[in-house]
Amino acid sequence: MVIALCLLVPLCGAPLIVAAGQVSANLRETVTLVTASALAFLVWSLLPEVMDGGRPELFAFSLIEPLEIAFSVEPLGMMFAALASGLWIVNSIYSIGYMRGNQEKNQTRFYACFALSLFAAIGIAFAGNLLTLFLFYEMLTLSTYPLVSHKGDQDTVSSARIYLGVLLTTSIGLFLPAIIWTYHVAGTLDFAMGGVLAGHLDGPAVGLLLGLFVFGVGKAAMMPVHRWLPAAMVAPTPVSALLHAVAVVKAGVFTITKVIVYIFGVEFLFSVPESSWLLYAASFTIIVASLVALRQTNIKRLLAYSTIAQLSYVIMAAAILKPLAEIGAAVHMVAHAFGKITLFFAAGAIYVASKKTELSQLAGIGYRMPWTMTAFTIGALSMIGVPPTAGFVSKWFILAGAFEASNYVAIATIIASTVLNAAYFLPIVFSVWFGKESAELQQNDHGEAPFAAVLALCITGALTILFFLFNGPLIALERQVAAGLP
Amino acid sequence: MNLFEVLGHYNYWVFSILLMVGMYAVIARGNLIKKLVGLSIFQSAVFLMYISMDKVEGGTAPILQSGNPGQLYSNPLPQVLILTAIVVGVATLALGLAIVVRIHERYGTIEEQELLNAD
Amino acid sequence: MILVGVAVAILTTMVLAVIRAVSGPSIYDRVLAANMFGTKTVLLLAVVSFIFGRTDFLDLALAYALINLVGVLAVLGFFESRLKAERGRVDE
Amino acid sequence: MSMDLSLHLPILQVIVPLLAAPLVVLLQPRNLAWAATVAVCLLAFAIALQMASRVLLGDILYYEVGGWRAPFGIALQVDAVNALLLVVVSGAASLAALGCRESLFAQIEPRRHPLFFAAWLLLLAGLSGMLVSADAFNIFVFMEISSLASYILIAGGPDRRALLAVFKYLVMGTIGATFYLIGVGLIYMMTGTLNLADMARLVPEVADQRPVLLAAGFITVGLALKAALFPMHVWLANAYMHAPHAVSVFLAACGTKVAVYVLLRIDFSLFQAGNLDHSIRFALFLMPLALLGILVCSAVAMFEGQLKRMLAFSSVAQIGYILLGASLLSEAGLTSSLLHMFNHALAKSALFLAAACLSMRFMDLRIDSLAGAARQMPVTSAVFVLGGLSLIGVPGTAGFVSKWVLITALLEQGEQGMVMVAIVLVSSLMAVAYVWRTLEVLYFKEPAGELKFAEAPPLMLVIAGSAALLNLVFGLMPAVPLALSQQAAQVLIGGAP
Amino acid sequence: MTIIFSLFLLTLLVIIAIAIVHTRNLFVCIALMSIFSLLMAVNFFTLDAADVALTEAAVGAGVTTVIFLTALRLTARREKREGTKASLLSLCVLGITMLLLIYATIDNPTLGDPNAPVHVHVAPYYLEQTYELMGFPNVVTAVLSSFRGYDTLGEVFVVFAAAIGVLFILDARKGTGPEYRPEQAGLKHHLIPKAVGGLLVPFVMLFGLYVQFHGEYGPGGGFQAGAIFATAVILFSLLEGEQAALRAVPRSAQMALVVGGASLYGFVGVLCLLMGGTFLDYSVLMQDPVIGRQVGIVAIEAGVGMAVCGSLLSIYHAFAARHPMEGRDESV
Repeated sequence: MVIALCLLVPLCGAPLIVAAGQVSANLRETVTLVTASALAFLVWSLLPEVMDGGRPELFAFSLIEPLEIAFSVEPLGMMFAALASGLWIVNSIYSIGYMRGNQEKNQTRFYACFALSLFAAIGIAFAGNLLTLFLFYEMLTLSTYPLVSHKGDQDTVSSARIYLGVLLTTSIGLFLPAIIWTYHVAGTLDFAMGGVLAGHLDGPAVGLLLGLFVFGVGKAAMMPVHRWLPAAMVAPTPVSALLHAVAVVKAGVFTITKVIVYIFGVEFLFSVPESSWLLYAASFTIIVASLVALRQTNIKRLLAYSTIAQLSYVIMAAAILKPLAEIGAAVHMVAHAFGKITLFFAAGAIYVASKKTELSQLAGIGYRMPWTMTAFTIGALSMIGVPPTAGFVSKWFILAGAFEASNYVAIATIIASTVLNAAYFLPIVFSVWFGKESAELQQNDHGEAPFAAVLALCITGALTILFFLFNGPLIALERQVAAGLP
Repeated sequence: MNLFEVLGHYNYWVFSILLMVGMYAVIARGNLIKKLVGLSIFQSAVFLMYISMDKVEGGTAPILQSGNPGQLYSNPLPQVLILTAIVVGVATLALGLAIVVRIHERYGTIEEQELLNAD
Repeated sequence: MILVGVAVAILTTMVLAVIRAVSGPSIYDRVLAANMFGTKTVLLLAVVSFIFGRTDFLDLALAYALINLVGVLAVLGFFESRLKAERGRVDE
Repeated sequence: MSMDLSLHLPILQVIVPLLAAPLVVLLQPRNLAWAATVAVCLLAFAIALQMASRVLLGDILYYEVGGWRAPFGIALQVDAVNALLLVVVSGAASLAALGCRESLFAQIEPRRHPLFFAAWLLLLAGLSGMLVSADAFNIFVFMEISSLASYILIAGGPDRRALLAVFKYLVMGTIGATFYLIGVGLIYMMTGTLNLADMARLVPEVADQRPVLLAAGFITVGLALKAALFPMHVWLANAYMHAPHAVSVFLAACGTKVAVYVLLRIDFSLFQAGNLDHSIRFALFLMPLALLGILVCSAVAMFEGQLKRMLAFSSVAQIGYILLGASLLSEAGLTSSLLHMFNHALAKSALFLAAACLSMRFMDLRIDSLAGAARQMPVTSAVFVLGGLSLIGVPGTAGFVSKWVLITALLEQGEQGMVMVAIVLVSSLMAVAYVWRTLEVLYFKEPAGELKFAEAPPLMLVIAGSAALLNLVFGLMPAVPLALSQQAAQVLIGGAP
Repeated sequence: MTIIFSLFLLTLLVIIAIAIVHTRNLFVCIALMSIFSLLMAVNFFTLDAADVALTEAAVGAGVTTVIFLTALRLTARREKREGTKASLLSLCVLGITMLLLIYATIDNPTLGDPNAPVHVHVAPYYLEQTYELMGFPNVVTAVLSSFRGYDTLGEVFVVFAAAIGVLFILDARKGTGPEYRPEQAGLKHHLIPKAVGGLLVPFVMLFGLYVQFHGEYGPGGGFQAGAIFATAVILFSLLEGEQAALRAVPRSAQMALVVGGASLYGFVGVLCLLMGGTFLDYSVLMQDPVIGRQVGIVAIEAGVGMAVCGSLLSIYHAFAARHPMEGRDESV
């Protein structure tokens, strides 16, 4: 029942937003906020039951025997839904400030599509089987396209086409065959604890199927299917936040984690050496993406490559196949979300206030925008994994998992990437606070971004720190996933 | 196989030849009316095939003669079918000609190559 | 037997008509050949009905004769209108 | 006068529209001919539904015209194989006539309405007649009625290129029908009967004789021509493109599928039952052509600039899916094939209805010229989206169900099947590309001038909307068509005509 | 005997067909087509298909030629030169196909073989039962109008479709464009055609009626009668001009014939259905099934005759009454 409401609220929110948009901008934004709050309330109300080991289910209907559209809430999905719905509120607040501050056009379409993409994200989170997940996965791709191409000029549209092309091609060309293959060998697509493939498949085929899944889920941005993410930087900042923190890339790594845990089964994968390539591939992506990030001069592009690296953290963590690492994977999704959304909000706030987009222009900006840059600093520290930020918690778990597995590749990767992260974030932080504004920039007099934007980024910045202190419930929740693993 | 058996298939050979002659006019000729003429020949070939199978040696047209109880009659069924097919052929032809007339009115030509170049 | 002889004779003249119709050279030759061919058909039909002993089919021959006439008239009408159209064009 | 009309349903399905046609010619005022046509189409639709419901319960409706028992007279038979298609045909006729009212009135002068609608009913009657008939020659007669009627309807297109398209269609259609006639003649020559059941009984005795093999060839090629199987599809694209929009809706939904039905019915009941080699030959002929058709025509559709031509090429590709399923010769394959006929009809009618709606506001249906149409016509665009999703085969839409069944059937074939699955997926990707291209223009391209909200007339919108929703309904609840298709596949595999 | 005739006539047929395809003058082509049709008809006659022979002659050689000529008047007279490459290729392909076809027909039953499957399965039933069931001797008519009456119904509607199609495409129903009114239309100013032709018109009509109502006993029936009747009117129109013919049989009357004929056929069928039989089961029309069938057959043959006559006439007039300059595009 609650699940159905969770899906209906954003779905009905979209037309309501459109209708409200005909009346006035204020009403439209009120509707957005109300919808977001209602959704968050509903999702969070499911939390106690799941924490107690309950698995609320909703059977929608059956397509063809035995294919069905069904929903089931388990810890991973719960966490993803709670994260997405919670951040939607913050993001909406931020959007109001950003969109008004930038005087963007087509704002109604923007808010409506946002609601739709949240609908898709919740659907992904609560999907009870691969088919349902796939359906909402595609819906998410489609509903974010208008957001990415929001600006509507030639460059934007061609970048948005790359976004759409990569995501659709990989999902239909690889993900769908993987689903069909799974169905063909296992006879079911339901997510089940311990996986459904054990005993149906062995040897290189497992590695191949895993590959189809990992690269088919383009949203997880494993190299070489990461091209869409930098391309999507043309989107307005709230959309980037949606992509990087709230829904899209999270949906990708969430899907992969879910496939590893509930379709393959951790134990089964562990027993098949052919599947170990995933760890190496993820490590490769982490290192290479970090190196590329090091060379970026544009703030948002740098953040994009940082995201690619961080996503592979999650995949690598999941691929370590140890209980602590699985928890780390889940926690890292949340930790990265808080940190990255803060960074994006800050980047957007800088853009709204001063139209600056390049790293070189940031010198000394900390004194003009103290709130923003404080939050930015917290986010950067969280990316590196410095306590007391959220990033530390998740890295800790992953590292612990890697030690448990005696997986030296993973350990080395984590250490190397932490060094690289520090190498590209710390100079920025340094120059923001201690750099000197160049002469021409001094004439561009500006202060903080609109209040709504600053409020939002302060909230997320605070959350990044608070998560370090109060992460117990989440870890308790995710322990359920790891329970019973070797 | 004696001579009569070989010659007894002559109708079917002619059927094949006419079929291909008609087809040739349809495919290789550029004039639309010529194509319709070809189509007509093409269909006539089929009529010939059907009618050829109705014949019974020593038989006569299937209109019963009261005086001859032992009389053999040819098969009426293919005749009925071909009656229908002839009418169908004429109907198609008339429709085709109407279209050709309209094409000539609106394009000023009924040569395939010129029509293709026109649009 | 005489009927068969007649039939063969008619068939021969039909062949001649066809030769004229195919080889031309002028259009009038062909039209005339076509008309003649129609006439031969009527005759052949009559003879064949006698050979097969189904004289009740003679009315078919009648129909052929009538249709042949209409065909010729249609051809003439065609020429007439062609001629007029061409003349009209010259006048303009 | 006590009589049970339900006994006469099979013949009523044909003669209701057939006999209404001459009466419609007499109706001159402009709305009257249309209204009468719609009424008759709906009546035919009701009859088809009634029969389908009885077939679903396991009935086979059998009817002997003129009271002569088969094989001496002509018999009609409605079973699972044709019941679903009868619903499609009569449904498409009703939907197109209802949903394109304004478009028709804009494209056909009122003076010509009575003739046009008479031809419309003749097309419906011809297609229904082909479907219900259990007599090989009778199928030819009704094939010709439907062909002539469709030539007339297409020639009603406003552009002069419609005439060229229809001439090509006429020539190829006649060749196809004549080939079929030759094939029937050859079988008749060897068996002495025209009744399909009787033929099925007698053909195995002479199955290895050359005329029967020749007949199989002629019938397959002839019907493939009619069905626009690649590469015999050249007539189709321009015919659909230049036809009046209503006619495109009608024909795209069911025009070629009836020919596919005849092909399957005759092939499975006559040739495959009697000749083991034949099934291999049939598969070897159809499968490569179907696969090539899927790939080539999807690719052509990707680069086609005209909306309706693009949809037409996609139709040819979809015919490929239908025949690919059939060429597997398995129950699952046939199920997918029959189900796809139904589902594709749903998707294509929604798409062409959307095109008709668009044409009410946009003179030119080149894709590029539709920029920003979604702002002007949001409902129409939404219909297009739904239809497009169904065409792609997105889960939740009707198109997915049949594609899924097809893929399952392909996987049963082992390694070879895997390759074909890959082709199906690649072509789905192409479908994404060509559907998306249009959607992008509709939704995200800046219009040249200021566009105000101006939707198509309400009736058209309502019908187009319901057609689109049907895609969802049958995507989410495919039980009935699926059950009928499964029954039909069993009937066909069983060899009973 | 038959084989000898066939050898002769069919060889001529092939020659004519090749000549037809070869000639570039479309008018000659049509003239040869009429020879082709006549030859075909004679062939049918020697193959014992008297009814088909009559139809082929009336429809194929008569009406088709006339319609071709009227269409030719509205289009071009000569075919232009076309590319030879494609035609050479198709010639080869078609030649090979032809040889294959000939090879494949070797298994066909020999011409006239009384034991061929066609002669032993369904046909004997018709030959044996017709007299008993229908009370008249023409088996072809019996099969056409009763055993396979449903096919014939379809055929009537094919003709109907052709008529409405031609009218629709040429849009001639209300005479939109300039009506074709040459001052001296027709051949009435030529003495011989007028004298002979004018005399013949009533006889042709009479003959048409005879064919219509004698159809149960000799070759003939609705189709042939309709075609012959239409021929008579066409003859009249050739002699007296389009206008006179249209005055005699106006367009509305032609349409009424088409609609009436088709409806009559359908009506009889539905009547059978309403009286408790199946569709087109005439035996229920009267107390005595044989009489009932005869009544039904006469009625539907009348319907066929009307529909065919009306259709052919409206098709003919749609072409013949059209001005060569009518409906032109400005651009052309």
